[in-house]
Amino acid sequence: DTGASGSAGGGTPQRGGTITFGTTGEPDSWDLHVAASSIAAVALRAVYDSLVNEKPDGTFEPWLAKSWTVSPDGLRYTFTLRQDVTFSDGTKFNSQAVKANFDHIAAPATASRNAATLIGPYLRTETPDPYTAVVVFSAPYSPFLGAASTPFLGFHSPAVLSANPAGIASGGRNVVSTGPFTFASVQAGQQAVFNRRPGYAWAPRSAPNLGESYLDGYTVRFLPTDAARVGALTSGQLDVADQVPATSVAQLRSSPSTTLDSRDNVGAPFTYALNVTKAPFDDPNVRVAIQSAVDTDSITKGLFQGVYERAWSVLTPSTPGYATSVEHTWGYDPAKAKKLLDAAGYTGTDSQGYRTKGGQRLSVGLIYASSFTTAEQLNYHTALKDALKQAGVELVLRPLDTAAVVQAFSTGDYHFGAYSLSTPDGSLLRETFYSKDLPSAGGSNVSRVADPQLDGWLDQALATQDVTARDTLYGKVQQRVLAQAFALPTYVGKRIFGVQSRVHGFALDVQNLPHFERVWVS
Amino acid sequence: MPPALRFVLRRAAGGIAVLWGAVTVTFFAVTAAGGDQIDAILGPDAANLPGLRAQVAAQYGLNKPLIVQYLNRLWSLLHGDLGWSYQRNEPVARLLSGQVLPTLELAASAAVVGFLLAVLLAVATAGRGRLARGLASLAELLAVAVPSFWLGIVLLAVFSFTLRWFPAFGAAGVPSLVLPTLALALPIAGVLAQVLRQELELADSKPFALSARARGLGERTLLVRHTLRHALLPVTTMSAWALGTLIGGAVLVEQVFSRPGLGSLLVDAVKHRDTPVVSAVVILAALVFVVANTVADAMYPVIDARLRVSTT
Amino acid sequence: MSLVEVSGLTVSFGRARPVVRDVSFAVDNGECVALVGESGSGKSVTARTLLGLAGRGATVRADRLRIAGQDTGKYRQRDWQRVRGRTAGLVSQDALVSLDPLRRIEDEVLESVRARGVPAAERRQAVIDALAEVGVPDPEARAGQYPHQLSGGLRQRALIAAALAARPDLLIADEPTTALDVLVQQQILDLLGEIKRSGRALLLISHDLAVVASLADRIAVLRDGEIVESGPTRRVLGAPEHAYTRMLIDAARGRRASRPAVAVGEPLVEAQSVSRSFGARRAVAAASLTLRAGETLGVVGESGSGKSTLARMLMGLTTPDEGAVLLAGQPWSAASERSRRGRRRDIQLINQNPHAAFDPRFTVGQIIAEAVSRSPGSGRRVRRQRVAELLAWVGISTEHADRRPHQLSGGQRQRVAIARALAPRPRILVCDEPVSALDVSVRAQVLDLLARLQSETGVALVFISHDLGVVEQISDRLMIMKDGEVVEEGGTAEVFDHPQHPYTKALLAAVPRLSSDSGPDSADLGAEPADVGEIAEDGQPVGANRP
Amino acid sequence: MTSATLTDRWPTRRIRRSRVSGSVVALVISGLVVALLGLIALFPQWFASTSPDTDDPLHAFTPPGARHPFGTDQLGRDIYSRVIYGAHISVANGLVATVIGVLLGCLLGLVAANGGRWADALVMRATDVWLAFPEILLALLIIALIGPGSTNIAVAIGFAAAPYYGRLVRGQALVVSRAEYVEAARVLGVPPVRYTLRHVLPNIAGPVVVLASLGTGTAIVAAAGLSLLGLGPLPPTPEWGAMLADGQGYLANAWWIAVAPGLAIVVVVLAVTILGRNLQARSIR
Ligand SMILES: Nc1ncnc2c1ncn2[C@@H]1O[C@H](COP(=O)(O)OP(=O)(O)OP(=O)(O)O)[C@@H](O)[C@H]1O
Ligand SMILES: Nc1ncnc2c1ncn2[C@@H]1O[C@H](COP(=O)(O)OP(=O)(O)OP(=O)(O)O)[C@@H](O)[C@H]1O
Ligand SMILES: [Mg+2]
Ligand SMILES: [Mg+2]
Repeated sequence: DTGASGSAGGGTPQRGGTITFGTTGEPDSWDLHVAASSIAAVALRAVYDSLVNEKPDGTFEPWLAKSWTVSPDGLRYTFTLRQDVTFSDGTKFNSQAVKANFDHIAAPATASRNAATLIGPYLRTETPDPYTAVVVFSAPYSPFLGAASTPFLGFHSPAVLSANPAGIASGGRNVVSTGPFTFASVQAGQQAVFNRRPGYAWAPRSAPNLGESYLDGYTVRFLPTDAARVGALTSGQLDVADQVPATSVAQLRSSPSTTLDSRDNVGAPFTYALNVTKAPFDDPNVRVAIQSAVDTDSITKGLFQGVYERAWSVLTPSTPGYATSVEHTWGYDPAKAKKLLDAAGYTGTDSQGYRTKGGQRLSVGLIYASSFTTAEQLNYHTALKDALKQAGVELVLRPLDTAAVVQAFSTGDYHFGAYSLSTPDGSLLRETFYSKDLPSAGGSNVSRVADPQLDGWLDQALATQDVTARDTLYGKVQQRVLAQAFALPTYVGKRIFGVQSRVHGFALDVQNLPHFERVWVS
Repeated sequence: MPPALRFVLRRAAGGIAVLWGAVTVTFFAVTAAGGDQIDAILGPDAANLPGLRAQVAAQYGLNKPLIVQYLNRLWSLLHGDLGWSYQRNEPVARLLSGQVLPTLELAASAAVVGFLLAVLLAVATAGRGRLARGLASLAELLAVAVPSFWLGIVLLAVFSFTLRWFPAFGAAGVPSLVLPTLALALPIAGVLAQVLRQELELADSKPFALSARARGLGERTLLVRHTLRHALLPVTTMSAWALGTLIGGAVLVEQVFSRPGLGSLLVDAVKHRDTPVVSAVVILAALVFVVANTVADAMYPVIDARLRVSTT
Repeated sequence: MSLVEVSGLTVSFGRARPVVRDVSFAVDNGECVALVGESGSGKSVTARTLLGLAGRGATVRADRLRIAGQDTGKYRQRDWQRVRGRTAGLVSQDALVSLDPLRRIEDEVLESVRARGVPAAERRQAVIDALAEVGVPDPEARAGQYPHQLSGGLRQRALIAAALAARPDLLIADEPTTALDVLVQQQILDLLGEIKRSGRALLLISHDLAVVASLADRIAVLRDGEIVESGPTRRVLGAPEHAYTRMLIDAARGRRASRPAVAVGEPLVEAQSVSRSFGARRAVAAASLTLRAGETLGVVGESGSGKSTLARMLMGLTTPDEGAVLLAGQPWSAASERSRRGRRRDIQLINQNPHAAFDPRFTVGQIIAEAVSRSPGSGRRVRRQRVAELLAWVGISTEHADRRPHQLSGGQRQRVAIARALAPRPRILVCDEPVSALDVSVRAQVLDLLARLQSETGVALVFISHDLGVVEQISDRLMIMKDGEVVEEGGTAEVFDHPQHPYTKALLAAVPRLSSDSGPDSADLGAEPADVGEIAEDGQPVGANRP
Repeated sequence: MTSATLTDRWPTRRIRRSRVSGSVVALVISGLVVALLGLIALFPQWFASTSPDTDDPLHAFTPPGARHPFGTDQLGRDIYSRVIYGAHISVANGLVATVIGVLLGCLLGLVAANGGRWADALVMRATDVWLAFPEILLALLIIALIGPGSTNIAVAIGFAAAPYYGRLVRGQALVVSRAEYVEAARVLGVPPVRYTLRHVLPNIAGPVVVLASLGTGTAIVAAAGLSLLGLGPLPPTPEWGAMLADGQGYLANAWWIAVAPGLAIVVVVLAVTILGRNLQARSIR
């Protein structure tokens, strides 16, 4: 765990100063209830508070909620709220504010992209008194505490919500919340500026800084080009660079003025889902052949210069619920791929060296949204294409605009879909392999698996509050997914931050989000 | 009305007509090809929610007859309303206002640097010996052949990543302007220097240069009083071309240097098919072009008296 | 002490043969010396060398080159700058473009005034005076104008003013009248005469002996970079020693052709009071003419008088607004192009600028062959033979057949044009200024060729020119045009000897000619221009519509 | 008469003759280089050492050396071979764009020159508007409408360049059809079809060919630029602009990835430019 390490040391915190944080781009929306991208969460974590705080060990502690209880049927979460919390516009934080916000997330008009998923089978919020909020679900929803600890379920000021909810998306002074910083201004395509919120005093108990932030403010700069971000860090234009590319790690390590702070991604590694409803991926032989045809080890090592590890499972190793038992149960085996494809009937060869069956080329398509695909991912697509070509399988890359990707995902017109997801725990497996969680229903079951066995285990896992039992069930799921080759996990990305040595206390929480209120500069 | 004023007014009217044409063409091109405008507005997740489409169509006026949409567009453009960005959900005018300055800064500094470099190079080498002119024209040819975006990449690799003399990104202050300016200015300087030198030599070989020399004028006086003015005339003609190159080049150079500006905004908008932003930038460019052209046209008679009276 | 003393002057460019070789002459104070010779003979180079402006890459060697008594052998740029303007002023060759088009007249004159060291306060007046001195009317207003607002004559005057304003001891005038119309030419020659009388030395350069004869005290004849003959004007003109000088004198004197009586045949082409306007401008107004087999009709008029437009109407290339052209008695201008096409070979055209009339991609052989193939009954072999025949006839050797037009000299090009015009065996040949662009010696050859052509084939000629001397040599009848109208028509001798119209009179009077005893004292400079109105003082550039 | 025609604004038209590009030696060398490039573009397999898209991840980011003259990229592919194969795509892009531009331009120009006063006015005003958009921006707008990809880029660039050719063709057509040598053919009774074929078209074609050869260089650069913006062909296509875009991300640790394709562009553009200018110098005489 490198989360608290890195640049934590260095004497007593000093007040004052600002830092510049370079990230990969601009959020799709500054309204966390709407936004899909994690950049919004990174930039705004220090502007929003959550009901509860997830600690490094995976347990939760009070934050804006002093305490909470869950009804035995798992349908009702009752939060008792702190009474000293105010929004930066002066509005009091109370149960009405919770209700207004959660209703806003759930409302279809909000067109929420991430928060609506996080809030699960939300029914309503009851407000028996100003400081008690009861969140009611239509079905048991055990991941809710985890969800509530993310900034996506943070709180806008009710004043803003009633006056100008659409304006929140454009950021700046429209964003008003309870956190240790306020959103001062934003310049599209360039940067967003945040200032210290005076009088902040409701940090979670385990936080290193319980009061106002040390920094006067921080600036988030949007720098999509990896090279520019790294260059800016080395030249001192940035204090912290987000998402340092693996290929720059060696160079930055040798630089005395910067340190690196890295975390394995939590959630799903970069994974290719094989659409089992679409021929030839309805044939397990073909799927396993594909799985065996790709040398993820070498590709990952070369492309990322040994900085990233290859993935063994559809969860990353640091995700709660990861099953070490799947390691080394599958992998690159060209002979096996050959045998399986022969068995599947693809025995012919055409002029370009691709396998054929009945004169039909073995050709599959990979769809992706061109505007949301990073260079690293695109490189992996390219490598996959070549690896499959070696096995006689043609891979057609199909970059689409976002709407078309959504369309294809909902109709199932694709062979491969690629994703990497960040979710704090194994519940992700349900989202990605549960039969009802098809993309058209808002889920991420891109493999379109409808497997009674998986469904059964996942249902049980959802219902149980027993962590060990749940992890066992998740283990079974992972084993089956890989044995059936529903998906091809590739590499475990790392979130690598480059930090100037004058910056202290920069650390990521369990959700890989920075807490700027804990940072100070010398 | 004095002829000069009438001339300027006529040019201005022509410019406005061109601009109107540009707006019209963009509008109809966008509507003709833009069946997926609503998809673009709704974005990935909401695109398939049923009622929403009609709602959005109504909100953006996309349900009205084409001609009404067109007139609305003209009307709002007249009021400085450039439309609404689908992708960023913001007025385009506001989006642009934040990005115009860095681009302007870059284009202006590249224009000035390119022009000065060209004049220096041309004056220093015009009419010199074979070697000097050979070297100069080789340099110019190279400058012309090297694409500004690649030049930018090389400059970055050398001066920013290796030598660390200049920052790698951003639009803060003069240091961050140096490399992009060079990348943009050198190719233009190459072309301009070629033209300038040829025109200088051409003017120098004209009979009036001989008679000026025969009057006892020194070389420097001849350059300042006579030949340079002649050489600058075609450069004025080329200002429109240079401007187009500057704007086009800025888009790419900004991308290479991760500079904020219209370029990055535009490219982003193209990728997301945010047609209101794309057409606004394009129209803005056309506006700048038309204004610059009109100014250049109005400059001719100032520089060249032969064009003052229209005898034909 | 001579003002200019040159001996053994040799100028070369690069490694090529020297363009001026072993030239020696001298100009004394108050004297006028003329350098005469055809294009490319090295006149201008010699003149420029006297100012240290021989040109880029020039190598100048001389046994002696003294200006105002000083040896210029060791002169640097700075020393030359002192000589230029102050000791010797230059009125350079291309008068119409020798003033900077971007600057006012006064700015140009001012440069010289300043060089003379006139105090700032008096400069403006000095400029006006300089302009007035050379006879620029209303100098105050003219000073503020740009060259393009001045007629050719005024521009030439302004240029002379700019040269004189520095008060040079010597004025070098390089072809001061070449680009000007006859009447204006006369005025400028008068001005130069005045300058000479005021005691200034003149070095006058021209290709036309007649122009310099009246002014020069001594003449040097240059040919191919060498002085072939020099001496006092009277001697050179009266008793030329060199054959080349004699040819120049012949060309300048003009020879009335003693032509056989005109065979009066059927009218071949007839223009019946044709008119043509371009916009508001009347290019040709109610002109009539008749051309019969075997005769030559000369058409004369100054630039813009409508000669070419008339020719184009005869050719059926421009349709008359009014009137009609008949070809061999049949409608021609009124006929459709389709019906004309077959008859076109009967009437052919030779242009002033043959270069433009050849497709640059074609070789000489191809150009002729195209014309030949239009004539009937020609197999490939016959055609090739005919091409060779035609080229031989106009005196172009067969090796030139593979060249492209730009690889030929001006005279050769015009001959190729004639050969092409002859190919379809026309009955009428319209020649629009066929020799204007050619040198005197070449001009004579082409004119001879045309005369021979006519006597051998009996073709009828329409011969257009602005040069009376040329027309006189070749025409049976003359037509004088002014502003689109035919002002006079008649037999050549009749028109020359008894001109009726005042314009014709003025025109004839203005032609500098050599009488047998020409010299500075007896020069027949002609009378003052008769009442023909000021020419082109209206801001309309003279010669602007010349190709 | 007030301002030069817009065709004049294309700077290359103004460039008459420069020392470097004016000599016969330069003509021969640039001609040979262009021919070699043509060969490379047509038969990359003769020149490349390996296939352009075979990965060798374990040898990713190898600097230039004996085995890989231009080094390897992030997937261990041989950059030299990719540059060679890229010639095929980039040169094709430039040519397709130019052909589109020339065809469209010829259509416009001929309509304007021969279609009467109204057609002329209409076409000229249309090109006015057309030219008011900077080339790259117009191409971007078109791509925003028709989507990215190699072919679309070529179409967009060709479309954006068309008015330049249109103006040139119109001007040429007007000049040539009024030229005295065409008139001379008419005087000889040569029928219109024949003199148009023999004299008019070939003389229009000359300058168009010159401009097209210069324009090909411009088009190749523009196409690479648009690919650099990520609007080009799909990976692993070895298009030069796309390779530049790849390399841009690794400038700090593997500069050679971006350098090689850039150099290739420079060489091609230099060759066609020098060739074009020589042709021009020759045709202006
Ligand atoms: N700067 C120069 N460089 C090279 N050759 C030159 C230069 N100036 C003149 N010449 C050549 O020198 C020769 C003489 O030229 P010059 O101008 O003296 O002739 P000219 O007698 O004045 O003829 P024209 O009557 O046509 O003016 C010509 O062959 C010309 O081509
Ligand atoms: N195609 C045309 N369009 C407009 N004006 C014309 C045209 N052709 C001739 N003109 C005008 O008609 C008048 C007569 O021209 P034309 O060419 O017949 O004169 P010219 O006597 O041949 O003169 P030059 O000696 O200069 O050749 C001139 O003022 C000319 O400007
Ligand atoms: Mg001369
Ligand atoms: Mg004429």
